Amino acid sequence: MPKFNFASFADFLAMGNYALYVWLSFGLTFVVLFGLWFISNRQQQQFHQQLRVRIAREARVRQHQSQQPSQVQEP
Amino acid sequence: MLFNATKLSCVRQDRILFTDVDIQLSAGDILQIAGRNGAGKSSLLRILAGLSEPSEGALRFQGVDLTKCHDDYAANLCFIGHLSGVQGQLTALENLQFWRACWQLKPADDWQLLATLGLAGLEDIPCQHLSAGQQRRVSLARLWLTPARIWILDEPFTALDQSAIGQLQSHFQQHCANGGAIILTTHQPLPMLAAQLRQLELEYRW
Amino acid sequence: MSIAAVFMATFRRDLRLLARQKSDWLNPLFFFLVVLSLFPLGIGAKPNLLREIAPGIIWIAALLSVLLGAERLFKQDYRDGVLEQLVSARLPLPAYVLAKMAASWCASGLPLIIVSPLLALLLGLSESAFVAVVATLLLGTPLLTLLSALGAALTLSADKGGILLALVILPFYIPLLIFASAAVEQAAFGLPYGAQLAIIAAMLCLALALVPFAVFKALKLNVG
Amino acid sequence: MFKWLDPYAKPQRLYAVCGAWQRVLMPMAWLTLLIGVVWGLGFTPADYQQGDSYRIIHIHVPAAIWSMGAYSSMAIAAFIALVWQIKVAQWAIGAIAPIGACFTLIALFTGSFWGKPMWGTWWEWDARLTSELILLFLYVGVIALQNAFADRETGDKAASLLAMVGVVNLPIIHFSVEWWNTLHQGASITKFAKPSIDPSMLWPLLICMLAFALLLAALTCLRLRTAILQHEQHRSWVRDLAEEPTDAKV
Repeated sequence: MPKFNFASFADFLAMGNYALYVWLSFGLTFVVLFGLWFISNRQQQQFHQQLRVRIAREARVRQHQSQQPSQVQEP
Repeated sequence: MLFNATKLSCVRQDRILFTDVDIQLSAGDILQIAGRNGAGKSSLLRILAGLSEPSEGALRFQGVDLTKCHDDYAANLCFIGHLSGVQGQLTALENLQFWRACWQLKPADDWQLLATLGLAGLEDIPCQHLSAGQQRRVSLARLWLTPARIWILDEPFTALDQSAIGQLQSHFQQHCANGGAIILTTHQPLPMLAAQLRQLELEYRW
Repeated sequence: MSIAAVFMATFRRDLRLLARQKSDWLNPLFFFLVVLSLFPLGIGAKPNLLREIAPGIIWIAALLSVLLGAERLFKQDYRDGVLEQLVSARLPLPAYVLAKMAASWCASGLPLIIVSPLLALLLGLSESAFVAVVATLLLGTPLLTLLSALGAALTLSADKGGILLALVILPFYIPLLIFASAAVEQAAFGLPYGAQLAIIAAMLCLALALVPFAVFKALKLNVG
Repeated sequence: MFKWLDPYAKPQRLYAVCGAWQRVLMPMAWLTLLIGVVWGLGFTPADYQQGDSYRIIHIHVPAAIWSMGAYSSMAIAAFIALVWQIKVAQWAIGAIAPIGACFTLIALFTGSFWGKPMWGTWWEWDARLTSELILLFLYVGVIALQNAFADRETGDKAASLLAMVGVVNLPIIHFSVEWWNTLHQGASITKFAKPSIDPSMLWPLLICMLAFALLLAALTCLRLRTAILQHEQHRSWVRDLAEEPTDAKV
């Protein structure tokens, strides 16, 4: 196992005084990747939800049509 | 059997317009596709004209599957959809010349034809200045020139006056008499064509 | 032979339309001149500065003016239903596409070349640089027309066509922009620019081979 | 010809296969990424020249490589869809494009952060960064074109056509930008030299590359499942699926 390169955790955070660049780029990368995963997942949930709404609407239409005597078919 | 389609189904923007539509068309037939607005009549015509792919189903022209005889079918087809196909900036004559050059139709007396269609005196005005009914006549003028045996017409009678409707129906009769076939959609009653007329009802699916 | 028939019919019709509607080719031309004169106003009219950025300005303005004219390429035929007729009658669409591109080049490419002496005046171009500008325009504008025709065909039935067309097709203009302005820059220093012209010609040949087929596919897709 | 391709052509079958792959790949991808990052950040020696700022390489290089990789896989899917008329492959375009765009975005800002200590500016018209920027424009073009049509089917077809045209243009753009860079970039500003990778640094980099590959595959499976559902929502199997609560919570 390669040894831990930094003397202390504080050095690790300082990252040889490039802390801003290193942590900013790694942080942003994770934000972007996690955001992409989260949005993709939410899109799937939203689709299922929209489909349920649509099925309910069709049921309502069918039920409404069956109640009324079927209208005279237009020419 | 000039043309038949089996088990056609079409989905547009995630909505099923129609499924399992079968069509048989033999020489001399006129098939009217009826149905409420939004029932998919135009989509069905576009599929029959080979413009768009059906989700399922097969089309056969003279027994041969359409995918194998594209050009043969196209040569025998004249499709006039909602869009008139008439270019606004060109005059009626130039429009006819353009179509004759593209389809390589045999030369005919355009002036005489446009006159019979009631467009005397309007032949050399840009079509955008003509009324909707007159533009419709210019677009329908192709039916007098085309050698095609199958005509697929989407609402051909819209914006036409009584005399033009009568003239068009008699031309349809003549076309069917010498072995042609027509598929059309219209909300007009067609008294003169009752003999050969068959109906296909597309019901509106939610 | 219906390929030649469709090509000639479409080409002759388009030229007649261009003659009738002068605005179709005058507007992009004036746009080109206006954009060109914006740069000195914006960046300052120091002669040597202008001469240095002249190649880039000319080509960016040319590119935008061809793009401007591109949107109407197939729109009118699509709305009138002419495209629908051509596809339903199985007429050779590539012939129609080539004729439209040729006519569109006459409308947007040719005027740029005709007006290029005026650029030499406006931007104080040297003699050799001006020759290079004309050479690159001769080779480059057909490529611009081909690519913009592809963009126009792809975004034909899209609702917000204009901006989308620019967004989709501008990245493909970049190689041409790089080599064309480089050629003019080389010429300004009196250096040979044959290599750049050769690369532009190569790109043009590649586009001539591939783009008409892609445009044909895009049109069928939009009409279907 | 490709008989083994057929079972995947049926949307319902592909939906199930993608689900299975996604459940395996997603956790593996995140785990590999974590290992690679921690290893690269903490357990490798600093670069003698660039100090610790070079550690950004563990994100920048895989993202740049896989941004190109995603675009070419999009073009391959488009080619399959065109040649074998497999509709499902066309839907994959819409699934992969946003992922590729995110990878390009990551490659862009990590590249600029990495170059900042060297160049002193946040953005430098370096050949590779410029090519990445143009690749981002290509992705934006594909995504915008795909959503521009009322009919989902037309949008997918247009996007796949653009992807194929784009992949032909990628080398041309790359070559011309490289050439343009040498023209305008005097030798004075050293291009940020890739540090000589000695073995101890190589391993975490390879792991991160694998992690990005797994992530691309897993996210594609996830997004492709959504695309399949959207395209097949009139089918009965999708409607039955909507009745019962959503299964995979991955």
